Amino acid sequence: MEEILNNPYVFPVIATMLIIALFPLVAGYIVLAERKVLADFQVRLGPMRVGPYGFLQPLADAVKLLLKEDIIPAAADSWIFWGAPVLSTFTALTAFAVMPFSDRFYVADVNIGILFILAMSSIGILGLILGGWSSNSKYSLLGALRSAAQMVSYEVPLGFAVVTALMVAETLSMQGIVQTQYDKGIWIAFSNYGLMLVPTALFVIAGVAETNRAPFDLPEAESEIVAGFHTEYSGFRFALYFLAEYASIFVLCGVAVTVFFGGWLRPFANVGFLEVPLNVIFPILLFLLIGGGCGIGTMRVSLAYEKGIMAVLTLGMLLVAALFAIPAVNVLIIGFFWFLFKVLILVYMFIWIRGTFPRFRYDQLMDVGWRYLIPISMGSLIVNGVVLLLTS
Amino acid sequence: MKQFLKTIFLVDLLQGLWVTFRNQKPSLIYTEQYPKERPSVAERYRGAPRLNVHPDTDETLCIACNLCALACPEELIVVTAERNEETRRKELTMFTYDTSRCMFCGLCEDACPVDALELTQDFELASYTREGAVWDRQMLEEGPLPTEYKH
Amino acid sequence: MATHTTFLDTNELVLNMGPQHPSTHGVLRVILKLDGERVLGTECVIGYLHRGVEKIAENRTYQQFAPYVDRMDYVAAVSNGLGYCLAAEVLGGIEVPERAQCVRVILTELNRIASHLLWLGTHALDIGAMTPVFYCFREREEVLKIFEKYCGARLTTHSFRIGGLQYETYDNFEKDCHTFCDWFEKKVDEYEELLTTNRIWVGRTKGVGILDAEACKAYGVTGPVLRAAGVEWDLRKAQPYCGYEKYDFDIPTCENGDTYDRYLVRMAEFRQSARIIRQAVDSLPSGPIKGKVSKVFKPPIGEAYVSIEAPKGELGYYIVSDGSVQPYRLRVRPPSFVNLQALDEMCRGALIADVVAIIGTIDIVLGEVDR
Amino acid sequence: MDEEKKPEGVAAPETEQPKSEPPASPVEATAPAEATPAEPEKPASAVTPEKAAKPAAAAKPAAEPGAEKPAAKPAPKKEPTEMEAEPWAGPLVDSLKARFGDKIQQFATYREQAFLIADTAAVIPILDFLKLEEDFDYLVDITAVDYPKKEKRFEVVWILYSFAKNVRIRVKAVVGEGEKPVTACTVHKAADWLEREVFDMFGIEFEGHPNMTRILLPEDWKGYPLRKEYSIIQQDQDWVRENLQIESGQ
Repeated sequence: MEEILNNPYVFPVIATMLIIALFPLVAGYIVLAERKVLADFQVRLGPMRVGPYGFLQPLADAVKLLLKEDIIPAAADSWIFWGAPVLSTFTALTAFAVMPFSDRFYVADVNIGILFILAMSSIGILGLILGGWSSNSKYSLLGALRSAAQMVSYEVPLGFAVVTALMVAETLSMQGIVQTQYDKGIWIAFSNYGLMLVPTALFVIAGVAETNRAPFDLPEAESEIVAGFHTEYSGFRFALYFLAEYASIFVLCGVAVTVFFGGWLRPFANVGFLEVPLNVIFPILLFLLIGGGCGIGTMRVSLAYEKGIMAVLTLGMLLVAALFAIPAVNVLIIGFFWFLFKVLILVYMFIWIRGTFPRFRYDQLMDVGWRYLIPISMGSLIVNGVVLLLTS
Repeated sequence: MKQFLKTIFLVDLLQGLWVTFRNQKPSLIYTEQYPKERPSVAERYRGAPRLNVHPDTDETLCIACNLCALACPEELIVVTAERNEETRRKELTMFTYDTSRCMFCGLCEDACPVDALELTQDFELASYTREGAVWDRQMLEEGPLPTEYKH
Repeated sequence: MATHTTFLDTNELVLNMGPQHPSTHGVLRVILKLDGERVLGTECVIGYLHRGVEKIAENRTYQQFAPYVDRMDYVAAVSNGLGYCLAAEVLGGIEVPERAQCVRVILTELNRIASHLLWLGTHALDIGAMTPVFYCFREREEVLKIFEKYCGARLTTHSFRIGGLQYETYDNFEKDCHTFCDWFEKKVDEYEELLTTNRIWVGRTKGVGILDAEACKAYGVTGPVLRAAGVEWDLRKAQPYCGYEKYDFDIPTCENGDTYDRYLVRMAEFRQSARIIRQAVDSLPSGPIKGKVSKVFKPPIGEAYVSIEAPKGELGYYIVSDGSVQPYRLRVRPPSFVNLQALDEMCRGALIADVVAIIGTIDIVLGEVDR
Repeated sequence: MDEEKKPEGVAAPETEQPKSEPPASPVEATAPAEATPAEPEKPASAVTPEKAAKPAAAAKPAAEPGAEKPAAKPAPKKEPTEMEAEPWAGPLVDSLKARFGDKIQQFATYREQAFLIADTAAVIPILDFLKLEEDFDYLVDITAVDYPKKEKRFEVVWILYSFAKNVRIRVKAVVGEGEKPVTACTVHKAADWLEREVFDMFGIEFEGHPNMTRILLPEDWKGYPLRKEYSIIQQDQDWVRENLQIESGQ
C-alpha cells in the first residue's frame, strides 16, 4: 500500500480521473451560474423550476442532451462530424493537466506548462473548424471560417501578452510562475511599475475572443448565422461542444489567474499579518454567508424535497466553513480556494461583458485584432522588456 | 482631448457595464412565476366567455335574441331557442361558443342587450381536444374548472 | 453592382436566410447572394403569413372587420385600429367627439412607445446586445398593462370603434399615464447610456444600410427611416388627424440616413411620444366618447383613402363603399411592406451581420408585410 | 360557417313586419319561436325595432351588424347609386388639362380627396409629369378594385403624394380583363412590389415590369383571390394537396 502511494504516477492519475469525472458537472454548474448571473443582469430569474431555485437544472439538461436523438445530416462527412466535437473536448480537458489548482493539487508540473496550454487551446479550434466544415451546411461553414480567422488573429496578441508576463516570471512552468510571484511579493499584473496592466488587459480581451465569447462570439453568432459551427449538431455531440467551450473558458481564466493574478496565492501573500483575516476569516465568512443564503432559501421553498436539498446545501456550506477553521485542513485547501475564487471572479467578468455589449462585426473583429491589439501587445512587450532591463 | 481620454479608458464601455451592474438588484427582478404566482388580471379583461345566470333563481339571463351571433365576426356563436307556448316567451335551448376560433374582440359582449354574455377574467382555456374548445351552455354558465398545477 | 472585386475565381454562395431564422423577425425569407461574407444581392420572399385580410374585409361588416386590423401590425394594434376607424369615419362622414379623440391620441402614442420598444429590444438583440431586450419588454409590459386596464386586451386591443370609443377611461387612467411617462423617460436615458455611445454599437450601426432622402422617396419609404434621412415629414404634422395639431411636439430628424441615425430618431420619438401623452392627459376633455353612428354602419357609395403615422410609417386605408354594410374593397397600405422593398438597396455591399442589422432597423412586422 | 351567403342574407329587407309593440323589458321581447340558427335575421329584427322604440335601452352602445336599420327608419332621401363626387378644379387640374387634354376623363373630389380618371395608356405619362413637374415624388400605393359587372372590370388606382405641396391625389384608370397597363417602375421604384401584389391578387399584368411574379401567394397558386368571383373560403385545393400533403377541410 505504502509502495503504491509512493509511486509518482498514482496521484496524477487520481487527479486526472477526478478532473475528468467532475468537470462535466462543474461545467454544468458554470452554465447554471452563467444563466443565473445573466438573468440577474436582465431583471429576470433564470432557471427556477428544476429543484430549488433551479439548482438541479444542469442535471436535467445533461439528461435531456444524452437522451436526445443524435442526428448526423445525410450530406455530412460523418467521420469528421463524429470526431470534431471529441477533438475539441479532448484538447480542452487535456489543458487541465498542467493547471496549478493549488500548491499541492495538480496533475503535472511540466517545465513548458504554459506553452502546453496555449498549444492545446490552438488545436481545440481545429475541432470547431472541422465540425463546421463537415456539417456541409452554409451556416456551419461560415461559422467555421469565422472561427479560423478569429483564432489566427487573436492567438497573436494572446501570445505576446503571455510572453510579456513570462519575461517577468522567467519560467515556463505553471507552478514556477506562481512561485516567482510569491518570491517577488507582487502579482505579475501589477509588477513592473504597473506597466504589466496593459498585457493583462490584452490577455483578458484576447481571451474573451479566443474562447468565442460575446462580444467576440462570431463563430456562433446566433442572430446572424443561427448557431455557427454547431448549427447541425444535436444531442450529446452538441453537449461535447458545450463542455469544450466551458472547459476552455475555465482553462483560460485559470491561465490568466496563474500568470497574472498570483495563481493560488492569497492577495498580499507576503504580508504576514493578513494571514489570518484573509486565509481563515474571509473564507469562513464567505461560506457562512452562502450557507445563510441557502438557509433562508430553505425557509422559502415549499416542496419537501426542495427543502431537503436546500438544507443539505446549507449544512454543506457550514461544514466547508468549519473546515477552514481547522488549521491542518486549512493549509491543504486554502490554495485551491483562492485559485477557484479568482477564476470565478474572472468568469463572472466574462458573463458581465457578455450581458452588456453588442457583438462585433467580422471586419471590426479583424480590425480590433490586427490594428489595435497586436500593435499594442508588441509595444507593451518592448516597453516592459526595456523597463525590466533597466531595473534589473 | 477629453474625448480622446474617454476613448482610451473605454469610458463608453464602462458606462454600459455599470448600467447592467446596477440592474442586478434583486428588487428589480420583473419575472412573474406563472403558474406559481397568478397574474392580476384587469377588471375589463376579455377572457373566457360566460353566460350569466340570475343569481337568485339560476335562470339564464339570455333572451336568445341572437344579437351576439350576428355581431361575431367569426360566426362562432350558435344560439337556438324554442317558443314556450305557456309564457309566450322565447326560451334558450342551446348556446355553443367555439373558443378555438374566438379572437376575444368583445363584439358579442357589446352586442348583448341584457348583459347575459360576458367575457370574464379567466384566461386558461386550453383543452386536450378540439371539441373541448367548443363550449356548450353548461360550460358557459358554470365556467371552466379552475386549473390546478402540480410540479 | 458589386462594390467589391475578388481576385480568386470563386462561385457566389447563395444563403437562404429564413423563414426560420432567429433574426428575420418572423417569417421573412431573404435569399442572399454572397461573396465570402459580403452581400452581392438579396431577394425577399414574403407571404408566409398571408391571411387575406383584404378579402376578409369584403366579407365582414365595417364593425366586424375592426378586430382583424389589429392582427396586421400586431405590435401596434392600436395604430392599426385608429387608421381603420378614421378611414371609416371619413367615408361615413362621422364626427368624433373631442374626448374620444384625445383618448385615441394617448393610446396611440402609448402604442408607438410599445412598438418602438419592441423594435429597440429586438434590434439590439440582433446586433448582439442581449440585455436591452429584457429592459424593453419590462417597459412594454407597463404599456400593455394600461391597455389591459383600459380595454381588456393587451396586444390585439380592438380598443376603438367607428365613431369613437367603446370604453370609458378607467379610474386611474390619467395617473397611470403620468406615472408611466415619468418612469419611462428615465429608462430611455438608461438605454442611451447602454447603447448610444457604446463604441461597438456605434461601429455596428454607423454607415450601415444608408438610404438617403432621394432613395427613400423613390421607394416610398416612410416613418423613422425617412426622417433619419433628413426629411422632416410626419403625417401627424403634415396632415393632422385626431387633433394632433393641438399638441406641441417636434419631429426628430437626422441627416445620414444610416442605421445609427434611425436608432437616434426612434430614441427621440420615445421622448416626443411621452411629451404628447402628458399634454393629452392634462387636456383630456370631458364629454361623450362616441359620435353619432348608427348601430348598422352604412357609409354612402364612395371611396376614401385615409392614412396615419403609424410607428413604422404611413399606414393607409383605402376603402371603397358600395353603400352596403360591408366594404366593397378595402386596401391597406402597409408601411412595413413598402419599406421592406428598400432592403436590397440597403444591403448591397454590406456584410451578413449588417443584413441582420438592416432588417432590424427597417422595423418590419411580418403580419403587416404579408397581411 | 358559410360566409358567402352573408352579404344578401343579412341585409335582407324582407324583415319589415315587426309591429313595434313596446314590451316592458327586453326579456319579455316576444319573438318568433320558429327562429333557428339557419335564419338569424328574424330574431334580430324582432329586437332591433324594439330598441329603436326606447333608445334609453341603448345604455351599452353596441356595434352589432344587423342590417335592419333602413327598414326600421325609412331613409329620408333615396340612397344615391353613384358616388356623389364633386368637380375638382385648381391650377394642378389646369396644367394637367393643358397637357393631357381628353386623355383624362374626369377630375373630381370626394370627401375632400382629389382624384382623376385617365386612359390606361396615359397613366404613366401622367405619373411622370406629376413627378417631374408637379413634385408628386412619392408613390403611396397602387391597388385595384374589381367590378365584375362592368364592361372593363378593373379599376387600377395609383395614390400619389407631394412632399412639397402636402397634397395627395389618386389617379385611376379602368382596365379590362387581359389588358396590360404599363408598369410604373420606371417612374417610381416603389411600384415594383405594389404592382406584383396587384398582379397576385387580381391577375392584372403590368407591361414591362422586371419581375411580374406572385409576391404573397405561392408561385404556382391558381386563381386571383381579390377578384369578386373568388369565394372567401376558396383555395387552390391541388396546391394544398401537393405541397402540404393534407386534404383541405373545406
